[in-house]
Amino acid sequence: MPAEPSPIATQDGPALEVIGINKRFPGVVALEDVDLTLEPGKVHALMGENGAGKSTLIKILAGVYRKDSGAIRIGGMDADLRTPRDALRQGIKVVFQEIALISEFTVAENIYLERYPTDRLGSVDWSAIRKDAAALFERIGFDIDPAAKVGDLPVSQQQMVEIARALAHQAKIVVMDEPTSSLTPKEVELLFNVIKRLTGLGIAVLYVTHKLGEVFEIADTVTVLRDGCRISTKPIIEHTQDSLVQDMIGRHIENLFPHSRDMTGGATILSVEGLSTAKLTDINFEARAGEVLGFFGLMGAGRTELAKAIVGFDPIHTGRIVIDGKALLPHDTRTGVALGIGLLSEDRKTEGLMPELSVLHNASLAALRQFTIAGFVDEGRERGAVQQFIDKFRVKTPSLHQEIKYLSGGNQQKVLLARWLMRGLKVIVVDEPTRGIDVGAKSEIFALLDRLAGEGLAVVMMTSEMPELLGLSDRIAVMAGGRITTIINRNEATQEAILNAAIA
Amino acid sequence: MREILQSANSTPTPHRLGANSPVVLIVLLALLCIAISIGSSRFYAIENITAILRQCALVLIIGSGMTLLLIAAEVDLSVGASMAFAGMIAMDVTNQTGSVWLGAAAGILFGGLVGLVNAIIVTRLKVKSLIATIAAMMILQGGVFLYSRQAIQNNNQLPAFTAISTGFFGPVPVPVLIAAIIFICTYIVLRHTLFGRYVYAVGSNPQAARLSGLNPERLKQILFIVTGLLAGLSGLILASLMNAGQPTAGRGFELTVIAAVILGGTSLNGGRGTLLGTLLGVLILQVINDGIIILGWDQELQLVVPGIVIVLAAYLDIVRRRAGAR
Amino acid sequence: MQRSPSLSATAGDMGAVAFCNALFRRNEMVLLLCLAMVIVFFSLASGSFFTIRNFANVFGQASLAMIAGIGVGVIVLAGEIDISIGSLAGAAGIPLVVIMNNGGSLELGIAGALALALTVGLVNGYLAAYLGINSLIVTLGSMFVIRGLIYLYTGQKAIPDEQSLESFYQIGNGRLLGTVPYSALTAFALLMGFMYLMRHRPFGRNIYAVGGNPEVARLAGFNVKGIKFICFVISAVLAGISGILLSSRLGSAVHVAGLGFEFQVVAAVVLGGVSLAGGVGSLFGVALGVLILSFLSNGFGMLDVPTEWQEVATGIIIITAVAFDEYKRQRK
Amino acid sequence: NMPRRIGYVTNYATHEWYQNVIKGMKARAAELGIAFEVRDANLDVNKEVSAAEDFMSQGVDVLIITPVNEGIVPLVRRAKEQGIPLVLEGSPVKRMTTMVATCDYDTGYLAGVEAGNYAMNHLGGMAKVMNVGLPLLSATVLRAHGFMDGLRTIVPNARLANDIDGGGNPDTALAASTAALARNADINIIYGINDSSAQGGLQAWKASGRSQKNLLVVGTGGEGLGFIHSMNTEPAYKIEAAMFPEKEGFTAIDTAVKLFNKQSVPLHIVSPSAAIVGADGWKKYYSVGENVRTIKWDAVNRLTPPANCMKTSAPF
Ligand SMILES: Nc1ncnc2c1ncn2[C@@H]1O[C@H](COP(=O)(O)OP(=O)(O)OP(=O)(O)O)[C@@H](O)[C@H]1O
Ligand SMILES: Nc1ncnc2c1ncn2[C@@H]1O[C@H](COP(=O)(O)OP(=O)(O)OP(=O)(O)O)[C@@H](O)[C@H]1O
Ligand SMILES: [Mg+2]
Ligand SMILES: [Mg+2]
Repeated sequence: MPAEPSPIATQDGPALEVIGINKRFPGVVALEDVDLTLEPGKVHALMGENGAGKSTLIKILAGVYRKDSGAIRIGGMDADLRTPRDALRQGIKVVFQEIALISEFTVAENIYLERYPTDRLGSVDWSAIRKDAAALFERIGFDIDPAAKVGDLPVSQQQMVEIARALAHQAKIVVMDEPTSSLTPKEVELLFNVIKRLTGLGIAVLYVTHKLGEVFEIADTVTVLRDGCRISTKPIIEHTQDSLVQDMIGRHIENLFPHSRDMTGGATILSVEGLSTAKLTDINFEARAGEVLGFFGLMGAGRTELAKAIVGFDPIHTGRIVIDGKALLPHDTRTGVALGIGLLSEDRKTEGLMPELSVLHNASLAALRQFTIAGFVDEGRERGAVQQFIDKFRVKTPSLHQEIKYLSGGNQQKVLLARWLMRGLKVIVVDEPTRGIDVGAKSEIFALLDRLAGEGLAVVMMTSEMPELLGLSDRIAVMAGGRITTIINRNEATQEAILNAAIA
Repeated sequence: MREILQSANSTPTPHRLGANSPVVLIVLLALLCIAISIGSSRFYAIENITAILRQCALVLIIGSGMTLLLIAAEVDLSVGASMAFAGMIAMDVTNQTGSVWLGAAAGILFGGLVGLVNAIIVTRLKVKSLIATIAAMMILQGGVFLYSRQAIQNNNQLPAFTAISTGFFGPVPVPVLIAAIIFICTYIVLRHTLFGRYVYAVGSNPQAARLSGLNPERLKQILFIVTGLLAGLSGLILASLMNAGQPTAGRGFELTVIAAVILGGTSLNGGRGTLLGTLLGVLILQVINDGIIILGWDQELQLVVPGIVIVLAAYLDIVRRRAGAR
Repeated sequence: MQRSPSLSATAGDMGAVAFCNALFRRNEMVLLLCLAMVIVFFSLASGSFFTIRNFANVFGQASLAMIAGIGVGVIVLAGEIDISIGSLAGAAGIPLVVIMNNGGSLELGIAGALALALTVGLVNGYLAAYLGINSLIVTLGSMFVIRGLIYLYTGQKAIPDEQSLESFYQIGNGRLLGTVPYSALTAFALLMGFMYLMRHRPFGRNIYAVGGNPEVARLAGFNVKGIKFICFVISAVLAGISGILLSSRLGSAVHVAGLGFEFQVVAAVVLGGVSLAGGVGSLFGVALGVLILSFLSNGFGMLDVPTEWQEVATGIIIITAVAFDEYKRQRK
Repeated sequence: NMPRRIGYVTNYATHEWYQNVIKGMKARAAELGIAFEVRDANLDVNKEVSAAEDFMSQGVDVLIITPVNEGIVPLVRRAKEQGIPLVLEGSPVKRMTTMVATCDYDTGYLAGVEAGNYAMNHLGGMAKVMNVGLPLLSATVLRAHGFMDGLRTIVPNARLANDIDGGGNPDTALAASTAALARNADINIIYGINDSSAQGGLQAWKASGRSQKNLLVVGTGGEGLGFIHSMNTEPAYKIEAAMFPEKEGFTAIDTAVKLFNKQSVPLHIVSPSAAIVGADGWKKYYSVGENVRTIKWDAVNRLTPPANCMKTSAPF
């Protein structure tokens, strides 16, 4: 790798070519004859439904998976990417969906993880690391303390560190797998500036996202995958939102945000009175049967804290949570679930999935009691019920017995949603329910949430997506700094008013 | 075309072979039995089989509890020391009260108490169970001598006390019967009940389990106590076998149990494992032990051979799982 | 807990108060304090404790666990574990003594012992790192196998050193100026070397990274298997060195030498604040853990505390220390 | 001229044998007005060396050690270099000055002779032996050899049918004996190299459902209460090769005093042993109260040990 930053000597021709790549997993064809060409200095977006094979393709480029067949050329030369190290040597830097940092190390050390600057003796040159990291952040305008421990930073800042790392390594090709899924709008803007800087240096960028808006903002070209096959590759200017969605899911989405309900709502089901925790102060609100109550806030506003507190997952200092007239025991998820409140966590991996267990057992966990006779599980009934949900949500899995860790992110999310829906709830709290989910599934989940509200549930939705918030909520609560700053009805809500309340 | 091969989707198989299939172990066990019986005709003698089963019983009783604990991603290394202490107490109380029932109850309850303390240290003080139970092992090993420096003999020579281990129920030795009952119960609980499912869930992801309305701490506490009770029961049987409470009994027993459970394919990281595997693991290790003596080999091999078998079985498990994942 | 050196370096710029605060938050400081308390307590309780001779004794006695502890510390920091070290330390004496008994020099004997340790390390490392078998299982297996082979080879007897080489006696029993045991100097030199490695060499940092998050390390292009493999070799070789000193101290290759040594060392490593999950802790902490346990055992002896109470007390101390660590972490 | 302080590093303080050795030492030291301290190696020779080191730096006048094994040779040298007299108890090592111990071979031999007599009278002159042994220690191997040799003086065709490693503790002995009995149950004498081994062997016999009618069990050591209890309650447990740990401790202190006064002592000071026969045999040497036994010094002192053992393991 070159030691000093300099624009990549752009030779003519593509930076990277993927030719006819195939990859199978047991029971799944993840990629079939996929071609892809990245041009230097251009942003190439990769889109597709959940499970379309995007992450698989990226992992092959990163040297994590090996392709079954096909070829990869970098700068016109055949490249053999057997390990992540090979990929890095060839100038491919991948920013993964999951944060890939050592949380015990400082920010600065993480940035130089792959290749420490050393002194004459070959010892790690700590002062150079610190200075270089500070200089790098200054250059790209990130406001992060290089001496902070990564584990102490919020997820969004960790993401920024990841991206800074790509810059520090003189990559020729930068691949990003859903980098904005936990960034604030401001940070997204920063990221886009960084991407422009990258392309300015002649770096080729492969950008994976589920957010249509972003694609139109930064991509030059879009490739769409569906079920492991390349459906189309076009310059972005030839696409409209509709045509893109059509390519991705093979149909039109008439109305992403169905709103079929009477907005007046019913009786109060959930009421939260004077709730305070370490991060929250004096939270009061009610959620009614048949409504979607949306919570908006900037990153760190405290929505996740609130969600965890009201289902009894986190301890609370003061306050009362009442569900359908009965008070929840604080810090006790069992009464919560028994009273009919459940949380779909934003953090799938650590608070949702049971990785070693099958799709079946993951899905039925919360509702399992319903399928028991004197403590014994009636496996036939259980399977039948889960199968229904799997079919209804169109979860892609080779079998009910597949370990859930092998499913794509979106499909995992659907299974986790099924976990709650199988157990008739009164209040469902969903935290960033569509994080990492494709438009098709998104519309299905929206329809589902809408229908659930229609059936008399109270849906409490924490989200950072403005369209989602405006499209689905009946009322909108805005949080800032651990407080609710305002609660407004949807028909009174404007984007501006909400953002103002969020900054307050 | 690339539609997912949804075959299994429509044909639900109740107990899926493959991921957890014990084929390797069954083959291994069969090979061992054949090889040993070729070497010595005494291997299949009723008496030898009874002896093997009686040895298995002790390991299997604790192993049943330990399997559940390991699936729930915890471990208990204090069982060996707890056994010795429980045996001493059982014998002592029997001597004091003249009642074998009271003695047995005291021994078993003591085991349960140790389990409870382990549970509290692990779930409340959040000390990793590996460390907590090593420390508990040290404390018990020291403590047992503070309780009594001498072995406690069956002073009243109550035959009922020795009958716990040497009696027969029909053709079946009592300890084997006890082990069988415990094994079947834990098997059914783990395989077919809500509780069993929760054990896997908690072992796989305790946070997610809690969000789903489970109480992982409570469940782990129950498992520690159950394992403790079973260690107490094993201690009682061992004391009965020796007709005395011996303070040094059961040293290293924890490693035997864990070796058997691991051999049975239970993951040290939680979320994965079966009791059938444990049963096979116990059988294999005891058959090896017995075979070495039956064949008149150097008894030092009782360390070497199981050492190799454990590593080999773990390796074969990896190979099989990889093959299954292809 | 372990902070990266870059952070502790910046601590120098802060004011004195802030500096102390930063230090006292660190695990090593707490351990150092514990060690000081142990020493003060026994000095007050027993007249013969606080003497140069006694301290020299303790450092000499601690050196075996210290050397092996460095190796176990490295392997635990890499996210694996090695419990075969006790058997290996016992085994290392055999080639050493047998070679000398057959007329070989001490150097040749040591080479033989190290070759044995290296072999075990290579095998453990291959099985655990490359074949991917859980390291607890692998080293549990090799712990059994090595001990069994020792018994088979020795017929369960000690092999005495028949040549009575003076140099062999000196490496484990000799003292610099009649005071400082050579074994303590060896341990200190190794500790310094490995502390430098773990803090300031890229390879040491890679070990932390691999232990902290192997998946991340792999994605960062590290040869995770290779690094773990080398850590197994390091751990085995250090256990071998510890075994060489042990056999000199015992003047023979003793078949039961090192029985239970692994528990002792792992306990010290954990007491020293190294997380069994990997990636967290420091070798300085390990050294303090070893010293605390050694001073405790020495002091208990001075006070005539019976063994059984010592065992109970050690168990309680370990639980308390780890629980306190956990409490601190959660409060943060 | 009395030493002020004597330090004793024992092999395994939690074992009844050593507790009774310590009891004998304490009693004698108290009688002579010597300060006496004990440390326990807990079967770890490295720990033993450390404990002895600590004693030396604390300045004891005489050191007594029960070697865990031969690993204390360098320590013997260091004690010499520092001029600290050293008495070994139990087993010898190279370069030692003196050792107080029973003769393992002779002890087994005496019991063997008695076992032979018993076999002639009660077992129809047949002797098929299972040795619940401990190959780990040369001393225990010698006991078994002595037993067989003594037995053969009476029953010339006595046969060692099963020779197993019982680990010296009751549960391992039980497990190993169980398997060995399944292999070959054609035995009528169980010999245990210590009391736990004998008990483990007997329990395995009982667990296999056999009667004790035509069986003889011989234990070794007379370590604590266990053998007394067994002789009282188990019909087959008829003979004990007693080694009187209290006496050994007593003699060790006396030897320490002699060394301190630079008197010359033999390399091996033999402590007496005897074969105790029958349920009432033990009453000659011991009385038993509430969980303690008391040695009858007169009877034990009347035993005159030989000056030299018939066989020893020490090649020096
Ligand atoms: N290690 C694996 N083993 C088995 N199947 C796998 C594995 N990894 C991915 N798959 C399967 O391959 C297919 C493609 O998955 P991939 O993760 O590439 O999808 P994706 O396009 O990134 O989806 P998402 O948008 O949800 O992240 C899915 O059906 C998934 O279940
Ligand atoms: N496990 C975690 N590790 C590190 N930082 C975290 C973690 N959980 C939450 N945070 C960070 O703590 C801050 C407050 O969290 P909280 O989740 O309550 O806010 P939020 O409004 O829900 O924001 P978010 O959209 O990040 O969930 C956020 O910046 C969040 O990223
Ligand atoms: Mg993906
Ligand atoms: Mg959130």
